[in-house]
Amino acid sequence: MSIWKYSSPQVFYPIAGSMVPWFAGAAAMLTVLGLYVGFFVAPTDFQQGEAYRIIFIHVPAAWMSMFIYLVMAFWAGVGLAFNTRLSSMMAHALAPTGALMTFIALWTGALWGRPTWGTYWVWDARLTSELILLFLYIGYMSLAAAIDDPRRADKASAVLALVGVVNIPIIYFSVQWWNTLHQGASVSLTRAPSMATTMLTGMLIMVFAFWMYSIAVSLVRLRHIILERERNAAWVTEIRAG
Amino acid sequence: MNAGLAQVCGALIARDALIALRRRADVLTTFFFFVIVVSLFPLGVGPEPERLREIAPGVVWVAALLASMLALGRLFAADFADGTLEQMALAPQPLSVLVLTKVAAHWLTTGLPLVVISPVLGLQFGLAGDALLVLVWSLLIGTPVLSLIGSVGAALTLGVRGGGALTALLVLPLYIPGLIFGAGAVGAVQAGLGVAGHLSMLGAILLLALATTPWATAAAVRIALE
Amino acid sequence: MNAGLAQVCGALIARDALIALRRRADVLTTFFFFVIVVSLFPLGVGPEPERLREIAPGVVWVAALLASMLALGRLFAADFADGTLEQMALAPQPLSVLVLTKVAAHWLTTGLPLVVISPVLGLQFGLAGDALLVLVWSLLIGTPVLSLIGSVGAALTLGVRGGGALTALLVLPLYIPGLIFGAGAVGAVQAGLGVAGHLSMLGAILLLALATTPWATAAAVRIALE
Amino acid sequence: MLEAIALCCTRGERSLFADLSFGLPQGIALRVRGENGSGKTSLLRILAGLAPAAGGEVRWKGALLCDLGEDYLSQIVFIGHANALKDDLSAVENLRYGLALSGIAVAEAACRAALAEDGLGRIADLPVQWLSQGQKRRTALTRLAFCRSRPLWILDEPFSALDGSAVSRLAERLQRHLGDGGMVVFTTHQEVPLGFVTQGLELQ
Amino acid sequence: MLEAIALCCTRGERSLFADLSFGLPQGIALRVRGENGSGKTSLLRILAGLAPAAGGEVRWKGALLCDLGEDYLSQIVFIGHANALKDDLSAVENLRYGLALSGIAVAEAACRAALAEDGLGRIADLPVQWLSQGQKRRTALTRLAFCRSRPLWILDEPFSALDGSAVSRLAERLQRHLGDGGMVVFTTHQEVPLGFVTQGLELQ
Ligand code: HEM
Ligand SMILES: Nc1ncnc2c1ncn2[C@@H]1O[C@H](COP(=O)(O)OP(=O)(O)OP(=O)(O)O)[C@@H](O)[C@H]1O
Ligand SMILES: Nc1ncnc2c1ncn2[C@@H]1O[C@H](COP(=O)(O)OP(=O)(O)OP(=O)(O)O)[C@@H](O)[C@H]1O
Ligand SMILES: [Mg+2]
Ligand SMILES: [Mg+2]
Repeated sequence: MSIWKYSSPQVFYPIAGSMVPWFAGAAAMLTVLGLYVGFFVAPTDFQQGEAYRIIFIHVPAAWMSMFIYLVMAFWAGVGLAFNTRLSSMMAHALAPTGALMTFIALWTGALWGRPTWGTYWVWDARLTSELILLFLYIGYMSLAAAIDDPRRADKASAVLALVGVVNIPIIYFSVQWWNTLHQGASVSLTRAPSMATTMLTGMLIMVFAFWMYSIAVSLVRLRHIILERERNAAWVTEIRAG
Repeated sequence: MNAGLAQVCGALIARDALIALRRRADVLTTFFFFVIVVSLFPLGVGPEPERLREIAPGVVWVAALLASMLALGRLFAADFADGTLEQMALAPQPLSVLVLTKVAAHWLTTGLPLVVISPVLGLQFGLAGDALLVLVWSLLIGTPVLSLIGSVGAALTLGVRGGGALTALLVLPLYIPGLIFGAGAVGAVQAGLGVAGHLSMLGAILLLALATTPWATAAAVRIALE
Repeated sequence: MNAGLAQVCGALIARDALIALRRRADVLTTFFFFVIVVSLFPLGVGPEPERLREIAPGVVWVAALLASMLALGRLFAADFADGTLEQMALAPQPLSVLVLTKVAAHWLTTGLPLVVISPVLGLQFGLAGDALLVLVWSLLIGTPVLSLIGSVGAALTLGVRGGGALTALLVLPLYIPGLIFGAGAVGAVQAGLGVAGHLSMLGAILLLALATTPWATAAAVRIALE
Repeated sequence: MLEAIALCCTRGERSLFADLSFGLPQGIALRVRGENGSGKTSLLRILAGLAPAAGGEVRWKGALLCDLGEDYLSQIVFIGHANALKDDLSAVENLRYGLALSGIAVAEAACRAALAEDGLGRIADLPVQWLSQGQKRRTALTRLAFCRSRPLWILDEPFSALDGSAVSRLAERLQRHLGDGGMVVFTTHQEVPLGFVTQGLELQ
Repeated sequence: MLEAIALCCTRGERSLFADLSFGLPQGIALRVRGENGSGKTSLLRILAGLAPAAGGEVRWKGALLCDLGEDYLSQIVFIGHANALKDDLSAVENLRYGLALSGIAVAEAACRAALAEDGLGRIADLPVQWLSQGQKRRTALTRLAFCRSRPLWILDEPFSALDGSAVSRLAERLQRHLGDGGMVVFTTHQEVPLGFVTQGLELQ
């Protein structure tokens, strides 16, 4: 009971509300700090000059894109197993942020590719699998959107999310697999070692910044979903009233 | 109280647009299907930019072909199953016009989006500026042809289980001229040749399709209803 | 008088086979669709033999992918519409097994024919003997994977309008690993490399799919029936 | 007004009915009776011009259907076994666009009112796919409220899935239509209390 | 045998019925009444275990449905609005495979005999898509002839589209089943002459 009580939208709604400012604040501060380290402290890269600084956006976004999917699938699965409405709503709240992160990773990556590879897009395994991830997020959201009955939408999209989890390891290891197919060298990996500690710290700070941001935004979205779903519940109408 | 032809067609478009809106997912999926299919090829064919650039026009066009073919399933099938088509045939307006209207609405929701996104996909395959432009033009003239021809196939296979695949079988061959001239145009500009010839051929095909297919489709619909 | 699981599954396969027989058109169309799509590419891409040989594995595999995806429409949709699926869910046998049986029947009528014809198409693209052999093997292991993964998508989109395209959107991304290893195997043998790695990866994927998808599909079916 | 002369209908090798003749004057309802599979639906579809007869002819005001074409279609309403409703649209939208399709322009408010009158007020805005069997049927039948200007109504099993009150409401509507000099051709297996006399046509 | 305890059913925001309780002893037929959209079909689907109830529980011989799972399914027959017939198969084939699917193996001859008994002899080999509305429904109902060993029959609008003789034949079949100690839960809007007393359940 003690834990389960938080699985009630009514209980969680105000809690989420009170948490949002903290995460938002943390996100803001970390972003400022991270960008400062990234753009003023971290030295210019001897190979790439300034272009490499995209890494401070790119890598955090890329990591979050994968991490968020796992979390989303987890909550969706919980919702499917225990029929807890809140966890399904949580999954739905996470999806758009995950898609956004994926998109940012793709976008910044593409921008980065221009100076380093001389082209916006290469059918490198990592790029491709990241693209698949984007498609999965889109599929998840489209399926949820295509079904009118919320309860059915929750369950159906949950099944999809769980099946899609298979793709995450694929993203991570696709590099090796691809190399066994074609010799398209994945820049991401080769560059990783040659990374100055300041870069690394700046990058990690940005990772936490993105993390906080994702949580904050998801919570806000979650509150909207709760209001939308529970709109005839007594407590919601009270909130609306006062 | 009795409405004129224009009004009826207006209502028909409005209705289909509304359904498309309700089923946003629907419209988007044709769109994403197109994107995904195009993206599949580099995976199968391998990432060499040079080779990709060469096959780009063919791939994009074939993908457009398949996407608009998949979308045909939504052109009449549902209306047939739930009896709406029956009511259309009973409407005191020429069926061919009503059919044409439906096809137009269908193109707006399925064909047009493909045209809009095509440049991005072209970029992925490393097409140059002028090639991109021609690609867009060829699709802009070509996709309506696909919808028109497709409508005949869709109507012919009404009430036949597995219609989807059968439609494919019927219409794909008819799509081929469009494919040849469409992809040909892009290929030509890549090879530094003129494209006017190809595009005007496409235009001619479009006019021909506009003039003939509505009647054929209407006839096919009536047959399906007998 | 009460029949065991084996008997029920037998009846299910017999029934689907009989329907496929009545609807020969259906089976043939998936098949011809495959053939046509593959044959479209030389038209779009141009006739250079060298280039064709290079893109052959990718094209054949993508076509197989699209063909078996198109066929998904026939996997559950009809049974759902006419209430048969309801009866399946009410059958006193584990639904996941029944589902698996249906997928098997589906593969026999849609996947297998593709495997059988693939060498001919490979020849069209000028593939060498060993490459042809690998192509057949890769498809033989790969197409069941496509059917299994597809079944999840098909079940998830039951009763959802625009099912066809939505299914595509859901399953195509999941098909990609299969595509990579399948086409990769053929590419590898063309490049004179070993193929054991690719094929065993495909096999692993098949086992994974066999172990997991039936449950997912069964769950999706139950959800659709609620 | 409506005349059938020596109609024949064959399905496959089987002949359902042969040289069937009848006339339907204004203000009269024709109830087509017959056991399952006797050919009622087939007959109604022929009368609506949806399917051709194997033999014989159908005349409207003395002219052949095939000659009249759209002029005839603007005189009739046909509601078959299928409801012709779009699952994704609400009852109101379905009614509105359904009517527009058959050339009758109606304001949304009017549709809403008509639905409310038929006791469908509270579900008027739900997607039809959520409605119950009977609610769907009733939504399909509501269009009749706007078709009083069309003399000939052809209804196949209109009462199926309707609850008691809906049945009597429909019966009244038919009666009113007949009173206005309209004509109704319908089939039903249920013994429904009709407030009007019907001319029977037995198929076997 | 069958017990419903404080069942609730909500669709969207709407609650169809709440805290509905009843018990069904052997040999009794339960007729679920209610106007269109009152929740009859929803209730029947819950009883068949196809849809979960929003609240409350269903017990069979004292055990919960969810615990019984397939043991329960092998005790019931459910025939809904949909006929579960394959258009491309003949009536015989449909009957045979339909039964096999629900775990009842029957010889073709037996199926043919059963169809003939229900007056469908001459159309037994036509593809179902050619059959008339009522013939389809009757084909679907014929499976009951082989389900006498299953105590609980759940039938949604079984009489719809049936002609007079078919209705009485079905009524007799139900009566016989009840006589054998079976149970029937059904809905119908028609006033059909049933040869047995039914326990009524009114939904509003
Ligand atoms: C659209 C293009 C790109 C995409 C989709 C993409 C995707 C990803 C993903 C998913 C990751 C995180 C996975 C991991 O850390 O193993 C990642 C990390 C990384 N990417 Fe990219 N990338 C792209 C382009 C680039 C480019 C052009 C560069 C540099 C020239 C680059 C450099 C890196 C680096 C250094 C990492 C961190 C690797 C590590 O330390 O783990 N990426 N990228
Ligand atoms: N191809 C065919 N070969 C033989 N008989 C056919 C064929 N197609 C249809 N039929 C028969 O034609 C009849 C169709 O009749 P119809 O649907 O008009 O019946 P109905 O009077 O409407 O019956 P119901 O009361 O059940 O609606 C059925 O008896 C059917 O068996
Ligand atoms: N998502 C939803 N939101 C609101 N109401 C809904 C929703 N889904 C279904 N309903 C309502 O639930 C009811 C479904 O009832 P059901 O189909 O069980 O009726 P029924 O008693 O079988 O009616 P009939 O006699 O017409 O068959 C309908 O009134 C329908 O309007
Ligand atoms: Mg009939
Ligand atoms: Mg009902």
